[in-house]
Amino acid sequence: MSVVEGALSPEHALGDAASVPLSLRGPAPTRVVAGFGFWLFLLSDILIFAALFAAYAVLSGETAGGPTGAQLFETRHVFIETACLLASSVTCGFGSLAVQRTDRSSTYFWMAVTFVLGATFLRLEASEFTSMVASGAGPSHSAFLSAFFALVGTHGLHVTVGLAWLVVMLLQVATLGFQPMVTRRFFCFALFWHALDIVWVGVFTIVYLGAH
Amino acid sequence: MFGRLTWAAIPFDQPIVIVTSGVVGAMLAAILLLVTVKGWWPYLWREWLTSVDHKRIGVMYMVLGLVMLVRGFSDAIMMRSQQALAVAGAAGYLPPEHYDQIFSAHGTIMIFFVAMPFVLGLMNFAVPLQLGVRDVAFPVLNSVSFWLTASGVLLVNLSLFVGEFARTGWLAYPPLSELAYSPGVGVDYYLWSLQISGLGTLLSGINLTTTILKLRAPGMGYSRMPIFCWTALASNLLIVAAFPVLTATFAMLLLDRYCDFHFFTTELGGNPMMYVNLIWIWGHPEVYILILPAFGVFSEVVATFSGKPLFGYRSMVVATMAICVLSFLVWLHHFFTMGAGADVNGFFGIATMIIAVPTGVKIFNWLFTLYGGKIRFSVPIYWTLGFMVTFVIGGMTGVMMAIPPADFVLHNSLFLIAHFHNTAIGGVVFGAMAGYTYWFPKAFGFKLNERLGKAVFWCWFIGFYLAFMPLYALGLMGATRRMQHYSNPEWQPFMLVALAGAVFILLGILLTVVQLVVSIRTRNQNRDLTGDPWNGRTLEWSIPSPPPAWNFALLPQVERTDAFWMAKQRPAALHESGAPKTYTSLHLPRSNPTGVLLAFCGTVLGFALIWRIWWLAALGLFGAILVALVQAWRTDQEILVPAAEVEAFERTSASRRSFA
Amino acid sequence: MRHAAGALFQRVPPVGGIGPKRVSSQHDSMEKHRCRVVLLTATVLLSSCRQGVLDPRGPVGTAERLMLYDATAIMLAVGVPVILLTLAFAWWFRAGNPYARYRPDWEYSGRIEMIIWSIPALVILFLGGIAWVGSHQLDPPRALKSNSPPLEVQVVSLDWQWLFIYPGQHVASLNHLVIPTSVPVRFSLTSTSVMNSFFIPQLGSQIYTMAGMTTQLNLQADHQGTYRGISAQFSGEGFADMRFDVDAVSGTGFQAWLSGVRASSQVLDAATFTQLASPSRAKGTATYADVSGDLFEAIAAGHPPAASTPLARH
Amino acid sequence: MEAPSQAQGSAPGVEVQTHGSRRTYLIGLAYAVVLTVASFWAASTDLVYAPGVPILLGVFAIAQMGVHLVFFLHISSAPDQANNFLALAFGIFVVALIVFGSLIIMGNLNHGMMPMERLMQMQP
Ligand code: HEA
Ligand code: HEA
Ligand code: CUA
Ligand SMILES: [Cu+2]
Repeated sequence: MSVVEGALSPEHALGDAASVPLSLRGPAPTRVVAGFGFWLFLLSDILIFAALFAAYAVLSGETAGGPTGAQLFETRHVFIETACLLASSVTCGFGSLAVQRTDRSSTYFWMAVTFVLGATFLRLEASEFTSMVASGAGPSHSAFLSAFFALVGTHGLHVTVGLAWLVVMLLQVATLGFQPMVTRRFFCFALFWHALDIVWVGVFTIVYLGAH
Repeated sequence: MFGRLTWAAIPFDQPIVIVTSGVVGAMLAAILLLVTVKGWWPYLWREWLTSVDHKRIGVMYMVLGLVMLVRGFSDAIMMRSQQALAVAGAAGYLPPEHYDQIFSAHGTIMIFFVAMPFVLGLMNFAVPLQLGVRDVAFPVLNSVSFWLTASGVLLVNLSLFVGEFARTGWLAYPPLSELAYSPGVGVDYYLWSLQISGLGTLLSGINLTTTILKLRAPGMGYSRMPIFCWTALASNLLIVAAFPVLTATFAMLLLDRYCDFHFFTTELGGNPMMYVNLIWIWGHPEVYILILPAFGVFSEVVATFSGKPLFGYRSMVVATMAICVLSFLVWLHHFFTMGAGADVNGFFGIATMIIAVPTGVKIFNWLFTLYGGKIRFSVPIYWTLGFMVTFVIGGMTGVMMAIPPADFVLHNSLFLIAHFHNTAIGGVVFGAMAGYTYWFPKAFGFKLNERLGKAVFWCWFIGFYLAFMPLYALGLMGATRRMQHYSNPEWQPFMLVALAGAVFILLGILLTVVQLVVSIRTRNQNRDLTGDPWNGRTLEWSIPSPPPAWNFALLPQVERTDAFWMAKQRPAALHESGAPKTYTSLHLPRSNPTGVLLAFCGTVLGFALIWRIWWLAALGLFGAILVALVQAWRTDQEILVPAAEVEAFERTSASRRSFA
Repeated sequence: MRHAAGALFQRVPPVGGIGPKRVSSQHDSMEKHRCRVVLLTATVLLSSCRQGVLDPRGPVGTAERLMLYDATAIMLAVGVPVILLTLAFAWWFRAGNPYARYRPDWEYSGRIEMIIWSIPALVILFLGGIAWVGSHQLDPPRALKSNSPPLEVQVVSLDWQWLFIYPGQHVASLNHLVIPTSVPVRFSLTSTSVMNSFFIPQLGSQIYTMAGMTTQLNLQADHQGTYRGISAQFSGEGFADMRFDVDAVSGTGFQAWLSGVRASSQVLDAATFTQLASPSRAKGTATYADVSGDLFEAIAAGHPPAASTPLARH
Repeated sequence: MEAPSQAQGSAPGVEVQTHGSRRTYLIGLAYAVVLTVASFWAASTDLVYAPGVPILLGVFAIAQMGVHLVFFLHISSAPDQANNFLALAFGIFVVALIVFGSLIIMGNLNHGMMPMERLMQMQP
């Protein structure tokens, strides 16, 4: 360790020393650190879903004489929900490109579309839930329904949080502009939103299409 | 208005509880009064409560652990004395409903609020210093993590006085923990306090993993990281992977209890075995989350005090990561007796044993680090040797229970209790004590008293053997765990020896406190001006003690393992700075009250949910969101330390050091 | 040999009984005192073998004890040298020892690395083999080898009692299990409420009992005697008292017990069962001359004759 | 703007080389749509051997998750993404353990202890 002469400070690490392996170049810049930290958070969040999926998989047959998934689910409904989320993933992607370009109006536009698509998804899900509960198939009816509501509800809760976060981000752009701090958070939001779509692929495959 | 909270929740009819709570309350009031009278609040608030400095947060974790240790220990000694008395018809002094709360609280507190804070505290303090960087990846988040843990602590302690704690054991198996069989608020206290502190732990795990993977001094590649950082990496990866499962599992139990779901009930298709399965998916990695950093501490200590590099660095890294992965493949060994088939039992039994191989390699590596060394018998090496001797025994009894048919007769016996105290005390607590003694001078600039330190060690060491070796024997005699009383008088002598052991440990704890007080009072004799009191090998010893807020004015350039040791072999480069150093001004994170405030709202929220005071819960949640929003709009997150100030500090500390 | 010791100590008065009278004697000499201490220690140590898993009275427990011994022996063969070497190295290489050679740069040896990975690996290879074979041989549902057909016993854990139903004999017994020696016993187990674990240390393997589920366990007693049975899984307030005596008796003794039971007036019908199922810490034994219908099957399927009222537990 | 230093790798979600373009998203969308439609089709058709349907659904789901990861989250195995990729691999490993481990264990337990009644029902 030579504390002394011209210790590489992170700011100068790249330019002259392209031959130095990445892992030896010193601390990463904030954007990379924040992105990676959030990536780990997402992975841990996905593990929460993994536990819920495991519970659903184990309990999905335990209908306690009540209705089964095949009797309850409507494929068309789910297809529309899926389409909303998928489309919102792409508009969110366009939105993040606009953030990268620090293009305010384009950001507003694409993110507003994303919001509307997300909200539509939530509305559809809520109507599914209320009609199930109204028809007497609420979560306290059987272990299967408990697991269903917990799993799909947790995803819905994440979407709700995502929407709230999106609103906050738009307000931040409006008030703070495209500061590095704001764009960093916008990238984290986009990661979050895409990850929710990935979870949804698991949900519609296992819960809805897998119902028999 | 107040949900289920009424005056009846306060156990006025139980003198033990009332007196304890009274004493605790009085002590708290006295401390608060003292702080107020002395006018220390502004200092405390500015320098500690709102601090986002990883070193301060590390110290606060340790203090939290130390305080909770007293609580956990008082539970332990109550259990030991109850079991020493309650034989053959004697009732002892703790009725079952009380005793059941005590062992549940003891297990919960020891794992979550003693061992975890110690381990997190050590990692927080030492990892950035060893990596040669200025802070962790997310300093504000770090403070939030700490305060969420503190919030969990507060709730657990509140249960002593307002209401009750769970009477279910530390893992709250359903259906016993379901509303039908535990209608009181005890299990809710358990669940909410662990949910809140668990969130803190998860965030902390993310933070430290990111720190280790993304923030290292230039030149510090993975193969040059100090071994403690490797074990910290493994431990934090396990946190990131295991704690979400705990959160999800507890969430399901909460839904069962609050919203009439049926995950784990015995009706409507619920399956309690699923809870047992899920909780151990977290539970087994958890014990390695605790032990791996302890292994790291011992590796640092044994190398430093032998005056040699760690033997087999590569093996050590491989073994650490092997344990990290393997620990996810063994969870079923906690329920061999639930009725899984022979293939499943056999598979998990073997997977469990395989962990003994990398662990054994570690033991041997420490052994060969001693070989050829020049060992200075200072307190940390006492703990290390005590650990090596003790842990081998605890590990071997673990391997015995990994043989399913052997576990069929040992499961839930006092033999099991002895096994895990053997690993938890002989491993984790000894490691915490070693790390505490080792890094104390770095944190405060003076050493702890050596003679008292050795006395503490001997009390613990002897106390441990006296307290837990009899339990191995009792387990083989057919004594099972969690017994409020027992009928076999032949067990009593063993129980008495175990009580004596606990008293020895008590002496050890008292001496720990005495050691701290004496060391502070005589700190001028034990001052360490060099910043390197043990002739250390890693970067944390290259900076002054206590380190400045920015740790390293200039980031060190690392060229191999044991970076500081190597630098010391070329003293010229270290002391006389050839070319003038050019300091730049540094951005440091500003103190931030977000953590304290969030934890305050979290505590309110938790308390309200436990007692089902919905308006208060809404208020708590609203408060938390508000705090988060305010934080989101804060733009003055950093302060700038001017280059001149950095330079001035470095100059004086350098002159002080060369003077010493 | 262990059995002989057991028998010997059966005749010695219990530990608590020896002391007090002698202590009160004023003429107690030092000599006698020392005798007493020695005797006491010896009794304690020897009695520790009694009644525990190291004093098995049937084939399952005996096999499991042998496994414990084998595992201990092989691990001590590694563990004791490790402990001794730790102490020896630490002592020899202390800083003050002028004879010890200081090798400040010695940090790697390929040969030692090989050895330290292979020793534990070999030990685990052996123990892993034992674990795999043992899991299959001693799988709790696996029938024991025997010439006599197994005796069926159905076990129900209640809050906080043990109910034993003999379906073939149509009798039942509360908190008292009577079995014939040298005959395999096939237990089917369930619970009316929370989990418990059915465990007779001297006969071997334990297994959980859970509501709505049936676990299986096969045990056998080879020697007559009275053994302790317990619950090994915490189940709430009355847990510590969930004990029962197991009487292993001769075949004729068993028949005699059965006829005694059949002569009793109580029967286990829905009303009696409901009463039993309600939480109670009161201890006592009872026998039932008849058992109504498929009581056990009904309990195990999750619909016992009358719904128990768990909320009344506290 | 910060300098695009790549010390310690780059952040996930950002495609450094091409700076993430609309094209990537649109290609991703196309793949995802095809796979989604295929999934819904597979669940309702008679053309696939019925017991194979869940397997086919699983394959489609895995493919679609991969598409999302690559085109939306811009995860790749490039050297500057090593950490992101390894973390993902570790995450997938743990997810698989939790889900399949639980299924195997619970299946095994349930098999071992169905109440008599159900056992009877299962026997023809
Ligand atoms: C880390 C874990 C840990 C630790 C340290 C301990 C420590 C002790 N435990 Fe612990 N114990 C558990 C974890 C732990 N226990 C768990 C999980 C259970 C199961 C609960 C259940 O059944 O549900 C249990 C159960 C348990 C039982 C119940 C047995 C039964 O079921 O019948 C008993 C009985 O006496 C007992 C005794 C003790 C005693 C005497 C100590 C004492 O010897 C030691 C006291 C230890 C300390 C007080 C820590 C000291 C640390 C320091 C002094 C460090 C100082 C550091 C600084 C200054 C920075 N324990
Ligand atoms: C820090 C804590 C810690 C640690 C490190 C360990 C380490 C190990 N544990 Fe332990 N364990 C607990 C804490 C811990 N455990 C707790 C808290 C419980 C109970 C919880 C509850 O029920 O409440 C438990 C319970 C528990 C059980 C369940 C028993 C039961 O419920 O019936 C089992 C069974 O397999 C087990 C096994 C092991 C093994 C094989 C190791 C191995 O990692 C040990 C490896 C180490 C060595 C083997 C020694 C060194 C090696 C050598 C010198 C090499 C040569 C030796 C050989 C080749 C054998 N543990
Ligand atoms: Cu427990 Cu089936
Ligand atoms: Cu374990």
